[in-house]
Amino acid sequence: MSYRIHVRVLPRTGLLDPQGQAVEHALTALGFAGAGNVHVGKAITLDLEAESREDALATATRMCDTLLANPVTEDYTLEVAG
Amino acid sequence: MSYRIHVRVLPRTGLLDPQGQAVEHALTALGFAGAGNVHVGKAITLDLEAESREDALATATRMCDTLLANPVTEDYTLEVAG
Amino acid sequence: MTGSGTTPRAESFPGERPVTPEVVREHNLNQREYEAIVAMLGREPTLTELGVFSALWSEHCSYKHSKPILKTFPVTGDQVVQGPGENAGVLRLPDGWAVAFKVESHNHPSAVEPYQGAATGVGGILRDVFTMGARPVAVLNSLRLGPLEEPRNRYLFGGIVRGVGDYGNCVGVPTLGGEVYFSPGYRGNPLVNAMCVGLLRESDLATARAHGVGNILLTVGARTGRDGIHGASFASEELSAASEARRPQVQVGDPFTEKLLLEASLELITSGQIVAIQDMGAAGLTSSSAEMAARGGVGVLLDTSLVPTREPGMTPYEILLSESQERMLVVAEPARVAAIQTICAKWELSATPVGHVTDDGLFRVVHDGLLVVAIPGGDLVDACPIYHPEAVEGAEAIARRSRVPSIKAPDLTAALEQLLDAPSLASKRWVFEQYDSTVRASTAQGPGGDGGVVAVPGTAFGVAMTIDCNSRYVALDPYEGGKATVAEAARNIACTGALPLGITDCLNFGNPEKPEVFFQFREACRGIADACRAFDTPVTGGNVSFYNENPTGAIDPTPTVGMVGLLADLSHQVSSHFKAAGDAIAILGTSTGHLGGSSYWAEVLDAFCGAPPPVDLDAELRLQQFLVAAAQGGLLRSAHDLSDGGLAGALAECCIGGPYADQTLGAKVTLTGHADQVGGEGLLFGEDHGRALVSFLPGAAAQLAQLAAEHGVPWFPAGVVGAVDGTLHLTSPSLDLRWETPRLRQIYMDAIPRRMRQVAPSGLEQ
Amino acid sequence: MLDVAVIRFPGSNCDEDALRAAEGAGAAARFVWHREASLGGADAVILPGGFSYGDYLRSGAIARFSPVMAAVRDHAAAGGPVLGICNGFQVLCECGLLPGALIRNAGLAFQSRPVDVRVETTATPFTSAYQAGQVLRLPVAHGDGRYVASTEVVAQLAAEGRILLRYVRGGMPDAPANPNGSLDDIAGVINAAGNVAGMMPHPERVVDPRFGRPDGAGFFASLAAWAPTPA
Ligand SMILES: Nc1ncnc2c1ncn2[C@@H]1O[C@H](COP(=O)(O)OP(=O)(O)O)[C@@H](O)[C@H]1O
Ligand SMILES: [Mg+2]
Repeated sequence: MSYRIHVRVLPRTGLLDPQGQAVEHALTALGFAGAGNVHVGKAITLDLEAESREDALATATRMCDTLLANPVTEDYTLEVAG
Repeated sequence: MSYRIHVRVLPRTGLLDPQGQAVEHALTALGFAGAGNVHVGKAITLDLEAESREDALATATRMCDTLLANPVTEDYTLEVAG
Repeated sequence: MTGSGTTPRAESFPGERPVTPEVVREHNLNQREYEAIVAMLGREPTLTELGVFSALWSEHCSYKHSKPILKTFPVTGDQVVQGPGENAGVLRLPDGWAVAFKVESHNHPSAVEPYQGAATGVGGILRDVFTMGARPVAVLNSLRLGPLEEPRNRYLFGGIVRGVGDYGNCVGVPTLGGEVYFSPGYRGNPLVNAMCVGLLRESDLATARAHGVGNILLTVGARTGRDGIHGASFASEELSAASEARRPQVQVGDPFTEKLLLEASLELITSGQIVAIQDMGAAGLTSSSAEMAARGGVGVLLDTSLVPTREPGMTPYEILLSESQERMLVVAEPARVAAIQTICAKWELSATPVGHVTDDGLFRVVHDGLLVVAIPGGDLVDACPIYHPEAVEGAEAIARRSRVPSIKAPDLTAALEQLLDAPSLASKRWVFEQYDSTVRASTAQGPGGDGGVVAVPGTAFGVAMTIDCNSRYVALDPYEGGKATVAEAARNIACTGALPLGITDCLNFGNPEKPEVFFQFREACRGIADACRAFDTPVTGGNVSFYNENPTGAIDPTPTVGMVGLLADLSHQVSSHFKAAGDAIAILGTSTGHLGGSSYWAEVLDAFCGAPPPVDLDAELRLQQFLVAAAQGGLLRSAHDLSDGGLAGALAECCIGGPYADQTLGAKVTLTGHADQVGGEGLLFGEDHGRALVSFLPGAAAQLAQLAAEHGVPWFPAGVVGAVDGTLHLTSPSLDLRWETPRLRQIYMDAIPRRMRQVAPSGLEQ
Repeated sequence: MLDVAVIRFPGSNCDEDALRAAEGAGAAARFVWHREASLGGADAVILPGGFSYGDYLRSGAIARFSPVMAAVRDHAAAGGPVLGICNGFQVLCECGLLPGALIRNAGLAFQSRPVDVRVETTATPFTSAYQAGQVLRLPVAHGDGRYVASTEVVAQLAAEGRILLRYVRGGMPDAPANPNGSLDDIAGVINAAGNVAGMMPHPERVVDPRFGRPDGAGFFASLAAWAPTPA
C-alpha cells in the first residue's frame, strides 16, 4: 500500500521564531488584525510504501527522528493520509 | 472565537523542487526504500480571531493569496482547527 | 539559401496541432519569416519545426534587429583571445592566464518571479563562463527597479537580491560589484543583468564548435522538465496581458546541481575527453545543438526520446524547447563516452548520449523512430531575416533635453543630504551584505568602492572589474550616454590602479520596432563603439534585451557595460575612500558645473532633464593613464571617480568610508581657484566627466603634480583629510558649507534599509 | 609535517581556501572525498565551508550521513583535532560531535561582512597561536549562523571554557556586533575533550597580507604546530 505522509516541522516552542514574528508583523501591517501566535516551519510531503498504516507511521517517525527534524530545535507532527 | 490555522505551502506541481529531490535522495541513501514523490515547502501555523469558521477560512485564504504563498510558484492548502 | 526544396519530409508528432496562421502568430513569427521558412524547407513546417524556428529566430537568439548595429563595434586587439560569437569573450593576461567574462539579462523572468528569475540569471551566466573552460571567480550584477516607495518594487527588489545572493553564495563565487538604480522608467519591467568573470589558462580554452562526423552528443546535468518552454520568445515580446497568458512555466534554479556541473565541466575540459561543450541556455537543447553544429559546419541528429525527463509523456516539442536549468551539451568521440560518464558520476551527475554529428548539414530530430524535425542547420541559425528598423529621435526626448528644472535650488547643505538619501546614490550595503564577497579567498577589493579586484592565484597581478550604466544620460542623449557609460566604467577600473582591457555589454531597450527606441539603440551603440575604440577596450561579447516595455512605455534605455582591467601589481591597488587625517586631496580634470542630466536635478529637484555632460574621450584616456601610472608608482592613498552626485557626492563618499569602516574622516576642502566662474550648485553637483578625486601623502604632491602635467591632466590641490568623525568643510569664493561626517554616513547607510523595513506583500493584492 | 585532511562534500566551496591556508601555515594538506571510508592516516581534519548537498532541508543535515563522517567520528574519538568552519560547524552540530544547533540568522537575511571576534580560549589546538582576549576581524558569510542550545548547555560551555570565540563590538560602529543573534554572542565552540571545534567566521579567507590584516592565519598556524600529547 502507498500512504501519503504529511510532516509539519516547527521551531520548538519557547525558541525564538524570527520568521514567525516577521510574518506576524507583515500580516498586521497588511491589515489582518486578528492574527497572532504565528510560527513558520517546514512542510514535507511524501509517498510511502508500507504494509499498513501503523507501519507507515512507524517508518515516517523514524524518518523524522533521523533526518527530517532537528531534535535540538524543532518539533514535528505527522499525518498519514490514505 | 479564536481558530487555529495550519497552512501548508508547497512548490507547484511540475516545477523543479531541488529540496524535495535532495531529501528523497538522502532518505533513499539512509535505507528508507519505500519513499518517493518527496516535496519540501513551508508550514505556517497561526491563531486567528474570527466570527465563524467560514470567516476564518476566508481571511486565511486572503492571507495566503497576499503574503503566505507565492502565487507564481507555490500552491497551498489550508486547515482550520477548533 | 541551401537546401531549398531538398529537405527531407518531417512528420507531425501524434497529437500535435496543425500549423495554422494563428499558430504561427502565437510563435511570434511574422509573415515574411514564415515565408522564408517555407521557402527554405520547400514545404510547410511541422509544429515541432515551427517551435524550433520560433526559438532560434526569436530576437533573443537571432539578433534580427540588432546584428547590423553590433557589427560596428570594435572587436579586435592584441589582448583579444576570443571575441564575440562564443559563450563568453576572453582576454589575455600575463603568464599564460586569460580572463573570460560575459554579462546577460534575465529581465522578463525576474519581472514574473523575482527570486527564481534572478537566481537562474546568475546560473546562466556562470555556465556561459565555465563552458569556456574558465573557473568563475567573480560575479557582478546590475539592477534597475521602479521607486522603492511602491510596495511592488520593494517586493521585486527584495526577491531579486535574495535570488542573486542565494545562487552565487551556494555555488561559491564571490560577488565583487554591481549597481542598483531606481527610476519610474523601470516600473513593471525591472532589469536584472548578471555578469561573471572567470580565469583560465589560455591553453585550456574550450569552444562550442561541434565537429567529427559520428561524434556523440551528450546531455549532462539536470533532467529536462517543462520549465520555461518558449522563454526565448517570451523574452522577445512586450510584457502584456497576452504575453502573461503565454507565460512559460517558471524556471527554478538549483545552485547545488550547478556547483556539481561546474566541477564536472571543468574536469571534462581539462581531461581532454571532449570535443566541444555548450550550456543549454535560452531555447535549451535546440539552440545549443543547432548553434554548435552551425559553428562547426556539420549536421546533427538528435533523438529526443533518449533525453532524461523529469515528467513522463513529454513531447519532442517540449523537450527541444525546455529551458530547464543546470544542463550542458557535450560533444565527444564515441570511445570517450564511458570516461565522460565516469567523470560525471563522480560529481553525482548523469551524462546521456542523445544524438550524433552528421555530414549532411541538417538539424534533424527523431522521437521514438519518427523524424519530427529536418531543417538545413546553417540556415536555421543564420538565415533569419534581418531588419533595419527606422530610427527617429522621439519628440519627448528632444523636449526633455532642453528643459531645465522648475523648482528653485534648496539649501545646498540639505541638498547633499537629500542626495545621499536617494536610494540610487546611497550605499548598496543592504544589497551586497546578502552576497558572499570573500569566498575563494582571493578578494582584493569587494563591493563598496569603484571596482572589484580579484587576485590571480600564484601571481602578483589581479583583475579589476565593474559594471556601469547611467541610463538617464542615455535617455537624454543616447550617443553621449553610450560614451559616458564606457568612460565611467573605465574610470572605475583605472581608479583601482588597473588598466582597462575590454568590455562586455548588455543592451536593454524597449521595442526596437518603435523608431524612437531604435534611435536610442543605434546612437547608444555608436557612443559605446567610439569610446571603446578610443580606449582600446574592444567589445568581446554581450547580449541584447529588447521589448522591455510596460503599459506606460519603454524602459529608460540601459546599455549596461561590464569591463575588466589588469592590475599589474596587487600591492599597488588603490581603493576609493580617504585613509587618514593629514593626507592631501586633489581634484583631477576640469569642472564646468554641468548640471544637465545630473542626479542633483533628478533626485533633489525632481527634474529628469537637460543635456547630459559631453565626454571628451581624449581627456578620459589621459586621466585613465595618469591614474594607472600614479597607482603603479605607489603614489596614491585613494582614488574615486566623479560621477553621480558630482564633487560633493564623491567627497562625501570618501569621508564616509568603506561599508564597514571603523570611523568617518572629515576634510577641509578649498575650491577657490578651481572653477571660480562656476556657481555653487554646479560646483557641488555638476557631473562633468573626466574627473577624479585622489588623496595622497603630502610628500607625494610634487611628484603627482608633475605626473599629471606629463599626462595633460588638470591637477588642483584641494585640501586635506581631516579628523576622525570630523567635519567636511568646503569653501569657495561663493560657498562655506559644513557637514558632520557621522551624520552623512548614517543617512547614506540607512537610506535603503529604512525603506526596505516597510512591508512588501508577495501576492496578488498589491 | 602535520597531515591535514580537508573533507570535500558535494557543494563544499571553501575547500580550496582551507587547503591553501593550511599549506600556507606549513602543514601538508590534501582533499578527502566524502565517499571515502578512511582519512588515510591524517593527523587533523578540516570540515570546510560551503553548501553541502545544497544545504537543503537544514544546513549540514544531509552531509552528516556521508560515508567519510564515520571516519571523522573515529578520528575525533581518538583525540584527533577536527575543525569545522561555517558549513563544517553546522555538520558537526548536526552529527552531535558538538552541542547545539545553527539556525536561520535572526535578521533572516544572509550576512556577508567582516565581524570582530574575541579569542576566549587559547588552550586548544586551533587557537594556541593567539593571545587570550585578542580581537580578530574575520569575514562571516552565512544564512544559518545563529547558535542556539539549551540554557544549561550554554552555561556549561561558558563554565568549562568551551566557548572558542565570541562576537564583540570592535571598531565598526554601525554594524551590529553579533551578526546573527547567536546566544551569548557565541561564534565558535569546542567539545569537552578539547579536540573538536566549530566556528562560523572564515579564517581561511584572511591569511594573505596583501588583502589586509591576516587575522585568520593563527588558526592554521596553531593547527600546524599541534602535536599529539604522547599517551
Ligand atoms: N547590486 C550590487 N551588487 C553588488 N555590489 C553593488 C551592487 N550595487 C552597488 N554595489 C557596489 O556599491 C558600490 C557603489 O556603487 P555605485 O554607486 O554604482 O558606484 P560607482 O558610481 O562608483 O560605480 C560599488 O562598489 C558597487 O560595486
Ligand atoms: Mg556606477
